[in-house]
Amino acid sequence: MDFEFSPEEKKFKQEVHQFFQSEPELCAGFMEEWHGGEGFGPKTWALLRKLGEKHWLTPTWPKKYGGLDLPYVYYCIIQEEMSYWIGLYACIGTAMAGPVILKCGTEEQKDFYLPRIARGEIEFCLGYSEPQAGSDLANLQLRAEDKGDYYLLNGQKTFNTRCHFAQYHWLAARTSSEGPKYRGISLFIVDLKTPGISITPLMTFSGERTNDVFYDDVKVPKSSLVGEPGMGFYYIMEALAYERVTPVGAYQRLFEQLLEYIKESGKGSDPVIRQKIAQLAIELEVCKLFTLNVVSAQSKGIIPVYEANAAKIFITETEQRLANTVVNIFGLRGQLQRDSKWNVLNGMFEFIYRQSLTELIMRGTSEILRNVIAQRGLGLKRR
Amino acid sequence: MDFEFSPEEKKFKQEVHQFFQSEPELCAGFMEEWHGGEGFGPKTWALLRKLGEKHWLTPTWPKKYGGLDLPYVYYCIIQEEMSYWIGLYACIGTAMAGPVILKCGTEEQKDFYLPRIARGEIEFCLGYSEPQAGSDLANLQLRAEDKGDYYLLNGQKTFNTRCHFAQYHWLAARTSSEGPKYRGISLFIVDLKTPGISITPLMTFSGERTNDVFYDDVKVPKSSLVGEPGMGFYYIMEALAYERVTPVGAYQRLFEQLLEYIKESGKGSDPVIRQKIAQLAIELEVCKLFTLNVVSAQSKGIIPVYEANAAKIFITETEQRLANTVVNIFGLRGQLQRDSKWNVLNGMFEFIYRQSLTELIMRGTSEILRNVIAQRGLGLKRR
Amino acid sequence: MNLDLSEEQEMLKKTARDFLEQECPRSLVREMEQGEKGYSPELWRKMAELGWMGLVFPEEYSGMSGNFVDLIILLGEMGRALVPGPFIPTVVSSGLPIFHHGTEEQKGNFLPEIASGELIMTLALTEPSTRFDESGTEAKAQHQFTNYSISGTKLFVPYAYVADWIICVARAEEGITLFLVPAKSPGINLTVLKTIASDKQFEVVFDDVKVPTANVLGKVGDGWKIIKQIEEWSALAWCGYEVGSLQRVLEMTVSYANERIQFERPIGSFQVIQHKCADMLMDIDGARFLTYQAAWKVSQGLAASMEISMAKAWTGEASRRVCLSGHQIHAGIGLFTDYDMELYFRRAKAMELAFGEGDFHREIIAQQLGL
Amino acid sequence: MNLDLSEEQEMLKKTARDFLEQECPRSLVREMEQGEKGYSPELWRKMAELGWMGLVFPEEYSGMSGNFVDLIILLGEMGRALVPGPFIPTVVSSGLPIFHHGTEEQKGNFLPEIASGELIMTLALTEPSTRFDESGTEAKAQHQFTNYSISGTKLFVPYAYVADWIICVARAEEGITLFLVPAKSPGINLTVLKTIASDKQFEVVFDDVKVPTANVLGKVGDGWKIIKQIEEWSALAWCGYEVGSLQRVLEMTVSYANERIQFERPIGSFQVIQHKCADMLMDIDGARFLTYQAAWKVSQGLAASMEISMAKAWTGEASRRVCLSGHQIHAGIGLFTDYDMELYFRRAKAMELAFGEGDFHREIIAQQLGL
Repeated sequence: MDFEFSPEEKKFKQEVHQFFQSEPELCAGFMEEWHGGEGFGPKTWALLRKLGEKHWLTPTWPKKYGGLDLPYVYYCIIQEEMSYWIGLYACIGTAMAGPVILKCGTEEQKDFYLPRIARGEIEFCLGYSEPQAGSDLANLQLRAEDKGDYYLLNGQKTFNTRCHFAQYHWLAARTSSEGPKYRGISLFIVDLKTPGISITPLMTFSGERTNDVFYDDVKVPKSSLVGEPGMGFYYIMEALAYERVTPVGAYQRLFEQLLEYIKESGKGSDPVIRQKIAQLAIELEVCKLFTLNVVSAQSKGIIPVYEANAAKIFITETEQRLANTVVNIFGLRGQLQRDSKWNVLNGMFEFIYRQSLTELIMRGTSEILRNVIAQRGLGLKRR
Repeated sequence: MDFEFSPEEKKFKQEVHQFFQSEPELCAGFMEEWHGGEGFGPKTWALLRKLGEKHWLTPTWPKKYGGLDLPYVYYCIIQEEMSYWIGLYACIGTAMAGPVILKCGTEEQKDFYLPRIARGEIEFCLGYSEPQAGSDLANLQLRAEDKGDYYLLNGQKTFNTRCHFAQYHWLAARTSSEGPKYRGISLFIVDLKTPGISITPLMTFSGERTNDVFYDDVKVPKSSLVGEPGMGFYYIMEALAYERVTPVGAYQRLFEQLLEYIKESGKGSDPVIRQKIAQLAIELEVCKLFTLNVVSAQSKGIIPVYEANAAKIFITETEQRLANTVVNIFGLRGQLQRDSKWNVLNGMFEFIYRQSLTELIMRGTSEILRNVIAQRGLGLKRR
Repeated sequence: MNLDLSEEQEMLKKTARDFLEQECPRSLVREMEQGEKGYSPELWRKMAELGWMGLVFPEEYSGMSGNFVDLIILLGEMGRALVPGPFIPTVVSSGLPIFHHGTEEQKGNFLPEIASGELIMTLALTEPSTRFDESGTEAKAQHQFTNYSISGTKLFVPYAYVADWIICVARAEEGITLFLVPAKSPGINLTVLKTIASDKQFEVVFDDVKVPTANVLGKVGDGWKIIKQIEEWSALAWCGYEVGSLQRVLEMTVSYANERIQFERPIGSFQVIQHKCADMLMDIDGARFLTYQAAWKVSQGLAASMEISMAKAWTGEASRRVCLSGHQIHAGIGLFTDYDMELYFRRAKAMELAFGEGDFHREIIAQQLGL
Repeated sequence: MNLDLSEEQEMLKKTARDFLEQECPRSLVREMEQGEKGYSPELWRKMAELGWMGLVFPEEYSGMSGNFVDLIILLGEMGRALVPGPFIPTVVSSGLPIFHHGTEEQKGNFLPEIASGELIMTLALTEPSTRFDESGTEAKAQHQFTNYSISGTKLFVPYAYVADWIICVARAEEGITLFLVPAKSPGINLTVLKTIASDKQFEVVFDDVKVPTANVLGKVGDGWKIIKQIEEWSALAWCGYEVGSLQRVLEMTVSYANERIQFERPIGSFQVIQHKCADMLMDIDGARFLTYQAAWKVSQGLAASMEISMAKAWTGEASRRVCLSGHQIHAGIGLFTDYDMELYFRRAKAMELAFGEGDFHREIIAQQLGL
């Protein structure tokens, strides 16, 4: 048992920490673009490329594809630091698409996509959700017809968040309507500039842009298919398994800022507020430990299904409670937004109070994840 | 809209209040017997008879059966006062069996049972639950075979709380196994001294005695049947409808005692404790209002199904929170029981901390009741 | 004992609902968030024609002699429709104190104009400390011959931009005093604050603003009593508004849950969704009963400080739970700005903070309990 | 970074579980609740033979040189089986402070006897104020030649009736001091307290009880530092015990939910039951991780005050939530005294209160955070 990193890991963490510390402008620019709601902009791409230069976007990948062949824990260290410094901790390319390509892609796909992902040059956008396929993903209807030379794609995706700046769509489409629904799904990589694709913005109320994506007789080459046809649902699940860690660095940093404010404002002498801050500290510690537990398991090659779900639920629900508690501690000024006079801590907690609702729903609602914990983690019967 | 009682009602409430106030010994004796876990004893019977003399056990019944022909709200006033002074607010005879007899019983049954119920001479015991029929009451298996001259009863009841001191069993038994389960159930009044009935104590961990009741070839006369055969499930539901009010007098009295203790002990200056006490006050107020709402509806002859369930859930869950909060405010001494040196407020909150679990489960678990609120109160679909 | 509305109240409710369903679609609500004024003068005029602004004032002031319960019923419907605008600041935070504490002249000047919809008023109370108690008022009012000169910074002044008059709370030599200040007086400076609800609250800086002594509302130095009343009335008014909002959230959620199919069944048939909805219902019922009870007490002239604080603490916290459950059940679609759910979520937080959140009111309750 | 137990620790855990399943059935637990002693001398002896009482002491004192994590693992198994008896008072609240602060002679006298199971000890700290801080100690120790005379009333002294020695905390002229007092000394009077867990806690009245100066543990007047350590260690020990208990509650509940049929299906297939179980699991995982982290820090000699308070606050509150859900799912059957569920529910409350409930520990955390 060891709740700390090894000396080498600590040293590496320090190195990553210092890198971000030395790039205040890029970090600030990144945050501005990301929290501005439009997603990756020039500052973000610049920062990703710098990380790519150090091979820190894909530290566990083989060196030939731009990685460092490092153990899994190094990846988590980088994620925690990214979360701490810039809030974002993963790209779809590095965390979901890349690993599946690495495992199931053709040699051509590997050579074409992986090095560019590792260098921070390209990004993917998840193409899963549809109007009638949210939690019930297997119900997706976007059709991919095998036309011999190519696939013909028709249908609609929704809530596809990065499509307006990513180069590629990581698309789940129905190639067969025979048999169980989840067996007729295949996975494709689609260049988003392909004719017939149209992207319509959808704005969330935390100011984040996401998109409807329409496929209207879109032709994609056969080489777009990832892995075996009909195996898409399994690849999706597998990709999720790579992306099970929910780093808490961002919350720790927020908590540090909050603590400083509480001390400076004199509110720290209020016994009721002391109780609330202490309770938040406990909950954030539990978040951290849930994450460590997942990292610890993944480091050993174990896929911690229920543990990762528990971490996701607990962390996102804590985030909402945290934001609510803090907004109320701030009182009337708690309602003031980032760009308002008289806001507190730059309005970050007001922003998170809204934005946390997205977190609660993305990557599986708390309801669906609790079902999984009960049935797979505890063995409760389905009927 | 009027959140208070009318002047006449207030006067009546005052009268009932003074009655209990003038009987400290009987009240104390009652509490001792009831919280001692054995249920009705000599003091309880004596108090019930005194109430019976005033016709306050059955104020809404016709005068010919021992009532006062008063509006429903007077019954609720008495219940609140009983709850406030002695914790118990209803007998099975007065609140569930009696009203069904009044509505569906034969003239002989009415003449035989009702006046004795009204005088506080007899009590009934609910005979519903069985080992395999808890929430799923329609699944009950105790068989009543029509043998021409009599019914022959065989089977087991469990969790039948008042059987060791009540004179009669208000028994739900299966008279038919054809058709839907809930249609084969009939209701009987069984003299608990009938040969073949054996009663085995079960002790709950709040020290309350309840019972297993075994029927082994028990013969009961045909006249034991209440209403139509096969209609038992409906009568049970109807009887529940009479007994939908959950008075909160007992909690209000506890809260008054608590408040006094908090003031005297000096704990009232602790801002954290002030918050907790205030929150309990709010929740108890909501309890009171939920109950008023049910009374207000029933007074107009409306059966407030979802409202009564909401009241039951909220009140019993509040009771548990209340007890927990107070035990913790008391600190180490919170764990001390009624008969222990150094206990606080006679250990009542420790007792309620345990006893509230029974309340949460009796008369429908919170889970079942929430299903009903959702489906019948809000119209959510069953499938 | 009777928790029902009277026939007249049912009628008021129905009229209001029908009117607002027609006249205040959610598209208008969003439009008002974007605009400078934050309210629709046309809708305001129509509401005035229905007599809403004068609902609680006597007929002699062109009012309808309604009581606080009537007001809460109306506010519930306004909350249901999320009617934006300075109704509570004008009628509750300004009109009621003028009615109860104004001189005959003040009443005659202000109330009929409020009732006719011609006058918009607001309250400048909170300062940067955002304290709700007396010590929070640091703005100064200096007596100079027949005038007072007011200086200080006020925050969270609703709809100051469109207000004709501001009731400004300031500290005269004799103590806290309320002043009726023309909103366009020289020395007043406005900056809009960007709030979670985009509901047009302002920083209002008073820099040597002169008002005649006749513009004092109530007694000089004795203003805090009035402020406490205003705080209570306004808190309760917001409860009424929010109860209506939450009822609408529940209806939207139940209807979405019954329509949305996943895993080949309506998600409303999943037990967890059902129980969340049941809990929403209980939260809302609790809020409604507490709010009506407090309003009934106010309408009867009974002391209601504790009941109002109970209503405000509960409603504020229940509103967050209810909106959160509503969002969880709506999942993805609820996040979008073309769906109504998020409007209710954002406003719930603004309402919760207005005139004190839970801890503030629990402390009042503790005091009322004699702790 | 590795949250797993070592092979040796897994072995300790397995041995303890197998042993206790055999030797400490719940019938024994109930029997001990009824008896005067509150523990089974036979089971105590067998546990000692397995080396458990000496687990955390060095071999020179007949111990096994285990660390605090090992202790927590063992306590988890004891909590799972609800082992009654003075293990924590003897080993954690008494043995550990003797080991860390005793003289060589004291260590030589006490530790081997503790390790061999021959000696039962307990701690007399709390007084009627039930305060956990220094001001709570009002018992007096008067220096008289080579003796101290101790007088005062101590509450919640576990297993005082069967203890051979009591560590009594009293106020000497120089300040708080710890005294090793033979439990049968003249002037000591015991009254059993009836607790929710029936776990044999006592009022112990010291009336002019004489102990030689050599019986001071640590420095005269400097005892509060030791008490703080004892409080932390004991709080953490109870967390370890409770984590094991809660794990068992969850297992019992899941297995009951999968077996109990209502409405023609196992109740464990109802989504609400599933979600309750999922929440129980998260509560328990949180408690376990916090507890292990704190124990690991203690075992590494790192400062762990904040981590211990986090563990104690969370575990205490989680234990109530978990047991309550367990009871809700067991419904009727869980209420009976021949079913195990209620044992866990009652003990959870006793554990929660022992060495500070949530608010107390949150205040410590606030201090540790620099507030």
